[in-house]
Amino acid sequence: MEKMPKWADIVLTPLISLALAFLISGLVILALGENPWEAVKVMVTGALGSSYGWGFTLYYTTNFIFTGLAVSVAYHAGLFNIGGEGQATLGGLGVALACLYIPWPHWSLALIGAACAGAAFGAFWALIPAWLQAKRGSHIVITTIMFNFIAAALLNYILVNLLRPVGSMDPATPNFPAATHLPTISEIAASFGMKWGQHTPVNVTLALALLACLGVWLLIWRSRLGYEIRAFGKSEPAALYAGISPVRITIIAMVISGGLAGLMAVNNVMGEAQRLVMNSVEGAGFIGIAVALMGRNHPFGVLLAALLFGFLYQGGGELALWTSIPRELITVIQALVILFTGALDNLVRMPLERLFARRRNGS
Amino acid sequence: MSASPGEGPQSRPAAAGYAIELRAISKSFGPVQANKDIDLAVPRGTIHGIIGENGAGKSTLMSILYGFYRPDSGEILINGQRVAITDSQSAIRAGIGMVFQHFKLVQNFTVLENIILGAEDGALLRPSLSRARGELKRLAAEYELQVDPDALIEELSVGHQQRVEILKALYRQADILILDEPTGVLTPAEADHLFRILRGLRDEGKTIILITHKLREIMEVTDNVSVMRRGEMVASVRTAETSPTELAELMVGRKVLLQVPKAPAQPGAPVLEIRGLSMTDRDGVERLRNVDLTIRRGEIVGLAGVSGNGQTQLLEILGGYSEPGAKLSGEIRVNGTALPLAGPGANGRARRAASIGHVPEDRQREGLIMDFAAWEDTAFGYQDAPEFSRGALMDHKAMQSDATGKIARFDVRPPNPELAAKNFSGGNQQKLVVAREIERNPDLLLVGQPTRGVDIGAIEFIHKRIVELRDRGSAILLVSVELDEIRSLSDRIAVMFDGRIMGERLPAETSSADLGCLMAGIIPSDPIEVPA
Amino acid sequence: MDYATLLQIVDSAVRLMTPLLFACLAGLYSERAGIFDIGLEGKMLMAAFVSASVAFATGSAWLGLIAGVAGALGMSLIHGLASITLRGNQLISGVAINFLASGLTVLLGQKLFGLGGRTPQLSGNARFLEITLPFTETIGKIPVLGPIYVEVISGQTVLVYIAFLCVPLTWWVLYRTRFGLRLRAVGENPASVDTAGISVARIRYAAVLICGVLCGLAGAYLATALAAGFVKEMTAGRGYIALAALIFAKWRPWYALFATFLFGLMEAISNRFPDLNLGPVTVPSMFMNALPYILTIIILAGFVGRAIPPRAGGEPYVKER
Amino acid sequence: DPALIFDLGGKFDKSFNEAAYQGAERWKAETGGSYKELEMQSEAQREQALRRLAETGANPIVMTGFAFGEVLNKVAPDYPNTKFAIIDTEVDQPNVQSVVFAEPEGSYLAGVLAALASKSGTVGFIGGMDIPLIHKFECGYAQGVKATNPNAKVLINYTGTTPNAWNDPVKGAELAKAQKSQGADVIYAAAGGTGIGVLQAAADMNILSIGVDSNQNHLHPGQVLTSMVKRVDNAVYDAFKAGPELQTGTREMNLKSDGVALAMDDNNKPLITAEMTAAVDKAATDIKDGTIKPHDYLTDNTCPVQ
Ligand SMILES: Nc1ncnc2c1ncn2[C@@H]1O[C@H](COP(=O)(O)OP(=O)(O)OP(=O)(O)O)[C@@H](O)[C@H]1O
Ligand SMILES: Nc1ncnc2c1ncn2[C@@H]1O[C@H](COP(=O)(O)OP(=O)(O)OP(=O)(O)O)[C@@H](O)[C@H]1O
Ligand SMILES: [Mg+2]
Ligand SMILES: [Mg+2]
Repeated sequence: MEKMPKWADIVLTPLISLALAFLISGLVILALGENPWEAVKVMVTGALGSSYGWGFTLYYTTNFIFTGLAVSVAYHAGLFNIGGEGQATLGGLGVALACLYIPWPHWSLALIGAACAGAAFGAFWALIPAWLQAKRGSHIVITTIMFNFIAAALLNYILVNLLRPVGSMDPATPNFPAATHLPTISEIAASFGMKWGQHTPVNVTLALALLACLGVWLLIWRSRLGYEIRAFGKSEPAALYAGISPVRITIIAMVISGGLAGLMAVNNVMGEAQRLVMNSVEGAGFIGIAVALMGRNHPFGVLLAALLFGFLYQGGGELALWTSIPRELITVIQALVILFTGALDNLVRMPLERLFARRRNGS
Repeated sequence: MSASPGEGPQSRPAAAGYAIELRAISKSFGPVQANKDIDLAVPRGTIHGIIGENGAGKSTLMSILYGFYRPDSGEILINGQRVAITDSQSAIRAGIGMVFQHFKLVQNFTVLENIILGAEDGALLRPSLSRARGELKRLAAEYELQVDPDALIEELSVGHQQRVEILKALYRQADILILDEPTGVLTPAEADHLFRILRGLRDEGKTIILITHKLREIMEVTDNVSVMRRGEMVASVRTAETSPTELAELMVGRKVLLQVPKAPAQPGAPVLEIRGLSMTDRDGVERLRNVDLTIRRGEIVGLAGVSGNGQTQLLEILGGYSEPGAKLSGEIRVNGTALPLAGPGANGRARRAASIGHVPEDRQREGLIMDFAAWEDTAFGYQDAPEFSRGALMDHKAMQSDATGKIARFDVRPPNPELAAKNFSGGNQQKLVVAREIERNPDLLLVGQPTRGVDIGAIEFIHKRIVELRDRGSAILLVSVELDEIRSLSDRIAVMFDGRIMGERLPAETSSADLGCLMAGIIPSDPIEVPA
Repeated sequence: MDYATLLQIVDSAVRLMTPLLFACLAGLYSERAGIFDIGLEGKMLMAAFVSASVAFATGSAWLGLIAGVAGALGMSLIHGLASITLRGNQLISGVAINFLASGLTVLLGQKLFGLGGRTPQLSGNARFLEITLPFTETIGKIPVLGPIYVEVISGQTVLVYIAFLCVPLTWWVLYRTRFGLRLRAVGENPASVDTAGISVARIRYAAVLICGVLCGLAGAYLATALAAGFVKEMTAGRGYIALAALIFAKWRPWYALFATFLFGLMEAISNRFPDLNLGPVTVPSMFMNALPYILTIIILAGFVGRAIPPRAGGEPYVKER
Repeated sequence: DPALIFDLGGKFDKSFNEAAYQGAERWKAETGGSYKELEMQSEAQREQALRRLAETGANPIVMTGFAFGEVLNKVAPDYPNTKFAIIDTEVDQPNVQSVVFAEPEGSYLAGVLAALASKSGTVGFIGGMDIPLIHKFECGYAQGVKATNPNAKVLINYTGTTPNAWNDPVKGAELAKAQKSQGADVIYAAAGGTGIGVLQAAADMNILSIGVDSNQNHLHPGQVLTSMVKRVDNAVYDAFKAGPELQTGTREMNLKSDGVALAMDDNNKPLITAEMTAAVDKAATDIKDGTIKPHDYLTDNTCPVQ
């Protein structure tokens, strides 16, 4: 028997929490001397009010789905992967190399090739910490943090000294060949005779992200491997009893996690920038932690949380672009959303439970 | 509804010598009503037993008395005075001490540190520690409660950990001592020792409440006994005026068989053959020394011994895993095939493929994933069995219907396969594990402590199932620290001491004293002939 | 490398390790009490901002310090509320605090000073200045040891000395006082403390608040001693490094000293030898910059075994499910 | 109205974004006009911001930073009637003005001055992230130093490899101390917010520092030797002033066009001797008439000195 109905648990609680977060954000905006109502209007219309806004919202969402899934897969195995940032950076390198040095005949093949390369590079960057954890007992939280820094250094070196065209000021690769251009949603929509906001970065990678959600769901909740990952994540002695190898699961889970983080590069490097620049991940790896935790490590939850953060990113971007509110306000709103829906959700849940208990006893 | 021993509590004035009076205590956890209107009166200077099935609400009631939980309603009188027990501090002040079923010790603290925790004399530890050291010496001498004050808890045996818990209460000058299933983890000798201590304490005028599932213990040490069922207090009687059978019936609400009926064994071909098995753990301690053991089809071999003498290691090695860094030698054959001791081929999966079932000693740590739903746990270890698979995916429907069947056949309560394992009581968790392992009809079943902390009804049930499996032709290795269990269930008894098999006996031809000697490492008379 | 260079490197290491040490000890109190804290970074950042702002406004570094501590305490209270009272997820709360500090400092800074999140430069008494200890003249003449006194021990700001004193103090508090005993117990097995009649929440709050105070010192040290004012994101990942050092130190105070010193030392070395020339190849600056991280991994993999965190860490204490 | 887009470092980066902002403000103060400004917050926004501004009719649109190069190449042809100006890189489009600065020239002069001011014969350079742009500063500086004192030593440090490299005054200060302990007594910082820490530490240690991008002499009067000023403000100011008539093509901002310069004001006056003034002036004249050609690191990714 549950303390309150399921719908209240998974819908009502987050919604009230979200409302609280926005309420406080409004107070912050007010304190800055701006009009919160106007700000909300800018954010909502900017992010959701047009296909153009959606084009950006969904682009960011795509990034966050990948990094969020990455964190959640590792989390199910009891591993806290803070290294999404570095793994996505390396994924970018893989995607760039695949796009630059393989003459792809068609984008669809390029997509598959680049996805494999990105995933492989990201997986490799997670493999080392995983191996160190499994075999040497090095704490994965430290090693993944360290690998973020090392990835930044490595990419810096490679871009500046190896991949940058001579004479270019920009520490970035040359543009990828046209054949690797991924169709954006607006192009796809146009081919069906529909209109979707021009020049928005959302592209077919969104479909890949949704597939990844489905894949992770099948993996974690439907497959034998997922069963073993979850069992290991809950209890190592029990896993041993059941014949589940801790080394194997640690490495596999981290490789999948790193691969998912690496896949993000298909979206931002191949789909959007069409070249690899420094710091292309832009903190999405860290947002992935929040997305995964808020999404309760369930692919569907991750999808919703990624959408929420996509909205905040785009809506907040619009706010910073078109009003005098500094862009850091978005960071604050994100923080409040994470805080209220993630860490303080009992603030809402406990009174709600009491309310439902009273109603049940009353009736 | 309930009555104090002899007369009702109202008929005698409270001050006439009740150490504890509980009146109309109720407590629910969310939708679960753990205690309903409980009345209980315990005369000063007595040992009062409380029995009841798993989940009957015994622990909850005692936790309320100790201030760990707060009751929804009801009142508590200590020595006739109404006291408000709002937290454990107030209970301690009222002279109550409690030894929980799951010890509340800090594993990496020393004994002394655990003793003074919460009862320090001042802001600095040193004075408290030295006072406690002296006090401990005194208590140890007075009550035979020796324990090394500087040892870390994690290095102590469970029995010693329990002593620490008792010492904690005595150090706080408890007048009323509550013990929640104290003997579940003790060897018979340790349990006897504990009872001696309890009697000593009682004779000093202290009041003791003892929760246990073992009727023998109730009959042996208690003065009065109360029976709980499904959150209610169903009876309180003088121990001298009742019998185990009556108590068991009161508890379960039906007749129970205290002894499992079982036909004589008809052993067949050997299933398990262990030759010269030795193991040295990574700290260089020899855990198993040259163990030889054979178990045949249709026979139950009980492995008796004080815990910590290598039984755990033996079970783990047979189950396919052992602590990393251990050195192993010797030979294990199942149905004639040698099994690898270590390396990639030695894991639970391979052992299951070799038709070995395994009920581990610790159901919560090893046997179950506590957060998994029951239907996921009833496939645990068999996740790659063909009937649960559809390619790389698992067949949830098949798992669920399989679980529903097992739950029905093993009378798991509540019969809800969706419930997480942690939400079942200990006995029902154990039934889930036993069902999973027995129903696959393994050629060899390893069973570790099958009834630890399990109530009488469930014990009866689990024992029956084990005997049935034997009768279907399986070989069974039963490891237990309960001599009663070993004696009533085994067809042959092997005794383990310090990693060695000290000897084998037939249950009918041995005495508890004989076994006790072997368990202590002494070989009494010439060993009996083991049937070929 | 000559002796003087060595001392200069150690001197630099001492300065660089100080914020790490404060933050590491901060994390130690919190995590030893069972509250995981990846929000060290955010608390330090908030403290850095508040201390710089108040030091600028009042012209007093000490007032800045107090205010900085208060700022970090505010963040700690949020973390405590989330993870103790409301039994929320401690990791999420930590992440949120990092975001919150990162955004709020710039928003407030921009609102107050209009410098895009920077505070104005601090000067004079608004900063902690280096203290020259007595007798440097005489002691400095002693061979070998003298230069250590002059170069490394003397000439640090007062906060450095406080940081180093915090190590034995923490050890003493943890292992010699009633409070420390209870704090460690609460991180290992909160039920043991609860059944002893002591409030788990109260001890955990105390730990989290001490964590705030130490993070406050770390942040104030960054903004008012090492630098002269606040710059956005000026903690630059030091909170995460402190966390790594904490795990490295296996949650023990003396080890924390060595772990943070190691991090400081490696950074000082990479500062001092930006283009390490190894005969035929010159290591590029990028890799010298990453050296501390690479070495950390090598050391962890090679020499430090499994670090076992406090057993009750990360889980809220719930007795009635 | 004209518009200005700041790069990811933000408007107040103590570096060229801030200089651009000052130029725009100067234009606003002088003409009373108004302009739109945007701050980037992610890579994906670059194109969005450019297009949205172009669609609102802003003209010209000025953007700071080489990172806009690729995007502008894509966007400019779609808005042939809008003029764009990009700072720090060249974009070859008919409606784009590319403003490039001769950092090596200005840095060369800074090097000359540093070499003369240094008593120890050792000077330092502290860069932010190790990227080609900063190497242009470094190499020009080193050339100036060596040309003035061939025996001088130039210590070089870069702050880091993450975006934090631009925002870490603590590390900047520590690097300055490390360089001082190796003998440096003049340190040139080209490191954004990190440079603030360098200048501060230099002042604390009583050695000289050289600021960058905007005039930072006032930060520690009498202790900042000079600042290598990139007149990004002028570039923005001029572009705004030209309005839709903005001249396209490449605009060289060098010594000759006063696009780069050493800042000389009351704050550093006491530090500058007549000899220094003479040497700097001489070098400046030589550069202007081509007698000296400071090498541009970018042309071959190498630096002739060191
Ligand atoms: N902390 C808790 N939260 C929720 N429910 C609980 C909690 N503790 C006990 N219960 C429920 O209260 C009921 C009584 O449990 P309790 O542990 O008191 O039984 P018990 O008689 O001690 O059983 P056992 O013999 O297994 O120890 C059970 O149904 C149990 O599910
Ligand atoms: N959400 C829940 N709803 C109902 N009962 C619960 C819930 N969570 C836990 N329980 C009960 O709480 C009890 C926990 O108490 P405890 O740890 O004493 O277990 P136990 O039954 O005594 O097991 P064992 O005897 O094996 O130690 C369990 O019996 C379990 O049934
Ligand atoms: Mg119980
Ligand atoms: Mg029990």
